[in-house]
Amino acid sequence: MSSLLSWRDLGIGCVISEPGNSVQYKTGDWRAHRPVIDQTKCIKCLLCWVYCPEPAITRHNDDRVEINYDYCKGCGICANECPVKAIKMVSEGV
Amino acid sequence: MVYEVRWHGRGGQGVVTASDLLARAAVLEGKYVYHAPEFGPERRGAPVRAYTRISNEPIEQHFGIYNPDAVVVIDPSLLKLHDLILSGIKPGGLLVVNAKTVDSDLLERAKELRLSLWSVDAYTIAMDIFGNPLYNTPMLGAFTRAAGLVKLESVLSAVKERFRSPVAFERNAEAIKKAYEEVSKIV
Amino acid sequence: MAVGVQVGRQTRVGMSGNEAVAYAVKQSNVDVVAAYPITPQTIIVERIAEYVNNGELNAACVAVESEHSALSACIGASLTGARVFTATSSQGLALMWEILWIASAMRTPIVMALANRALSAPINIHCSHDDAYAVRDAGWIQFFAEDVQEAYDLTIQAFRIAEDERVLFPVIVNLDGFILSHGVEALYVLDDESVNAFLPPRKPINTIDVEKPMTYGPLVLYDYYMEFKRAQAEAFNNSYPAILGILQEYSKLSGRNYAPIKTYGMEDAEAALVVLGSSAGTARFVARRLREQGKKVGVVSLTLYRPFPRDELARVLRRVKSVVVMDRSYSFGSPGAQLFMDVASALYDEKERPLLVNAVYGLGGRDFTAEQAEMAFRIALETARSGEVKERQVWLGVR
Amino acid sequence: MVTQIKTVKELPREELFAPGHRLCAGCGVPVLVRMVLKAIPNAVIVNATGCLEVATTIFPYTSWRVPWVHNAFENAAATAAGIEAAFRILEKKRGIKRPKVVAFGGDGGTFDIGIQALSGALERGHDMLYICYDNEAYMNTGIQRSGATPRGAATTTSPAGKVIPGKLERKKNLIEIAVAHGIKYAATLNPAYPVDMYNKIVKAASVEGPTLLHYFCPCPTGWRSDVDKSIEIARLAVLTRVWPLYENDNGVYRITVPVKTPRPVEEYLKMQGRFRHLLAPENKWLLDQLKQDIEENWNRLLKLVELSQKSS
Repeated sequence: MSSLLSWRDLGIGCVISEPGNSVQYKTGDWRAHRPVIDQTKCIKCLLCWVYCPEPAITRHNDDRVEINYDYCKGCGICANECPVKAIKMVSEGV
Repeated sequence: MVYEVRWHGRGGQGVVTASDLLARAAVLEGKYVYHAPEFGPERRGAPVRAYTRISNEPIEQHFGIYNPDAVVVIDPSLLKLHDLILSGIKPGGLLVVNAKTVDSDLLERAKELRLSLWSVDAYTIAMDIFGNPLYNTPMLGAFTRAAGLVKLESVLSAVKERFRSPVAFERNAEAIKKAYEEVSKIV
Repeated sequence: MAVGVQVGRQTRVGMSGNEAVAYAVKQSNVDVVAAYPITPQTIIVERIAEYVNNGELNAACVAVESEHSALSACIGASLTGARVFTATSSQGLALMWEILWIASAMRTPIVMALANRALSAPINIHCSHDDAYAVRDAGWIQFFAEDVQEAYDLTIQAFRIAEDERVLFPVIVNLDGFILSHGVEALYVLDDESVNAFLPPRKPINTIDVEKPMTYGPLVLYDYYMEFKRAQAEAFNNSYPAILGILQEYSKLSGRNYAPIKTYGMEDAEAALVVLGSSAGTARFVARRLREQGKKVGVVSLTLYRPFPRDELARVLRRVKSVVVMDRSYSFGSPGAQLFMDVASALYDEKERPLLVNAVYGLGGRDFTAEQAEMAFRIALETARSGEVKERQVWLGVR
Repeated sequence: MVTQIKTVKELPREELFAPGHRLCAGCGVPVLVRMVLKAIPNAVIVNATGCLEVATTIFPYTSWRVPWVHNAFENAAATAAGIEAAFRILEKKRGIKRPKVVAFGGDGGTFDIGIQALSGALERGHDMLYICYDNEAYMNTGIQRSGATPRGAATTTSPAGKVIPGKLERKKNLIEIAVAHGIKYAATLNPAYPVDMYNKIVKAASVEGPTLLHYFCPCPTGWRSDVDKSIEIARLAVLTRVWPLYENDNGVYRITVPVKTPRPVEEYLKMQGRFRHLLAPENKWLLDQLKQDIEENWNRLLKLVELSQKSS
């Protein structure tokens, strides 16, 4: 948030009128480890997409999956659940 | 002038209904009213009171009735409680009771207070018509006649509105009319 | 159609306060009623259920399992854009308490009839104003009816006020338990067409809509909570002129005068009572008798309790010598009971102001008799005469 | 007819739950929410106070792309009931299209403080789906025991002490409570079984009337487990019979994921700090009780399945 609104700018009641605007809040910096997909190993089973709590895994039209690092919190569920071990957790470094 | 009535009976006898109906009948004649039940946790059988205040002018006072112009005793078993039923009644006021015969003590008290005392055998009327000791509407009929405050037709209109079932209305109307005719002035 | 005597476009009928409220709700064409029965309010919801089950009112009656759920359901229903009503009393309102604040902050127009009853313990089913007072800070507009007519009129006005886009706050219509809830009086009811014209269908601003999804009731932390409260406070205070306008409009329509406060004898009163609810009539009744004896007494009663009509009250009271503020409740450990504190702060900024005495009376249905009212006037007169407050707070009608 | 899927490939692509929420890494609840919104895109959500509510709507941001309402902690079912009743009458009066009302409550908001409102709503027959995401303690306020906390688990109000090693009481059976109301559909869910989960959600939503789903919700923070193991733990809960996957469809119980030979419960317990003390020899008595609970629940379920299938 760059600047906070004044009370005069608030809508009526306790409402957020912009659906899904949490996309403006990037949680990627919560991450200590980042998942990296080896697309050559990926079998497009979509389990990582299903299990991702954010969701931070994009499912493309051809069922190819891609990590969205803007939101990935680095929990590593995707790597743990990948049946072909196509996802590795890599340190973000300090 | 404000006319104030206090009703005595027992829970389950329709004491509150009698007062309520009187109030609604008076409204139909363009009068102002305040009817209030004395509510407690009492269930069937406990002594219950209700109050009706009737006036040609708007009524502002929202307190209980302590010096009634009239007292109606719906339940005969309360008649022996003279202090209770006569409490605060205005000298020269009206007392309408449900009794075959009025005992001499009560008659004496009524005379002392210069009350006009009317009685009706609502028990027989109720048993004949309802087969049950439902005294409230007969006593309303008796009061209507004794007090001459509201017209019998107004009372019947109020009763008709209250009892949506035609049978219930017919019976209650009959009881009211019978008591209206049979009630008689003792003193 | 109410059965009664036709007088112009209105009908003169006899009804109890509860019946009158239910009839007003029916005429207001409510959509959802969620309520839980509690003495002395029960007849209201019973009557509404009768209207619905007999096909006289097209509404949903949600017979919830508690008052907490009643108000919760009302908030949900109100967010859909529906016209919503509930009714409760005392312990029921206490159980709703948590949700009252949410209804107000969410700006959900809900109308509630509150049959005033004393709070336990000891348990009691009769009138005190404990319940209304206990929610005075919750952001609900509150009216007090003086008689059955007002209970009817204020219920209709409450819908219009609550739903007005300059207001959008829930509204409580107080009616004294038993005294008015069960008291039968003569009143005039409007014809349905007039009610419809005065109270058109609700036009909500935001509603739950799959096509336009919004988030209602988010978490607001210290970065924004105060701004939300400031906005709510401003909106609540700004509702005042809208309320005034609607009261005036209804006055014109009904021929019965509605304003935030009612006064009697205040043109020249030296001593006055300030009261709420059904005691107003009793106080006036006694004041008339005292004025016949040459005593300069007056009565001020509040029809609108929240937002508090501070300026109006100060205007009529500032030149009076002494005022007894009547509270049908007690506030433990406070400088006075609830209405007393309101009146005292309303007068504080005035250069001239009356001496104030607080009278606690009528708790748990203790009858507020003419004798008690007279006693209160005598205290006010004596205080005015001596120019000295003997006792800041008195209890009337207690052994 | 309800459309059931066979593989996750058939899951709708649309995401009505946005990223950028503040739930913990490895939290189990978003998997449920995403699935619900895929299965019921015309949902109106009512959310009881709890982690899900708090972390997804921190003003000025919301993760919800469907209408969403938070009222209070114990009243999600009542709020949902009000919305449902209102839409029903508005549909009749003004032709407004009625959405499906879905309520989310945690185990606190469902098993404990909210059970009265839930019971009332189920009894009144509102057309709504109630979903309990059960992480087996009050996680939002910092891991206090609930009526859903299993026997033996350590929480901050049932700590693994020297004398009392964790919670001594058994977990309530939510499905049976719900079924006792005579509702038409109730089922358990587990994130490790997404197809089963999706199909049950679709089924529950297709019922006209109240339905209930009970979701096993991994909570790495409250369970003191590794964040990447949430789904693995969830799967083990099923395979150890800790969390049987079953449904009650019109009075008939059916196990949807059969577990012929259960894995040892210890495999499930040892992955979670909240149970670790149970593996100490001195606490074997409590571990045995927990095991007995699990076995009793499973056997009871088998009986219910047999009984209800025979009588149907």
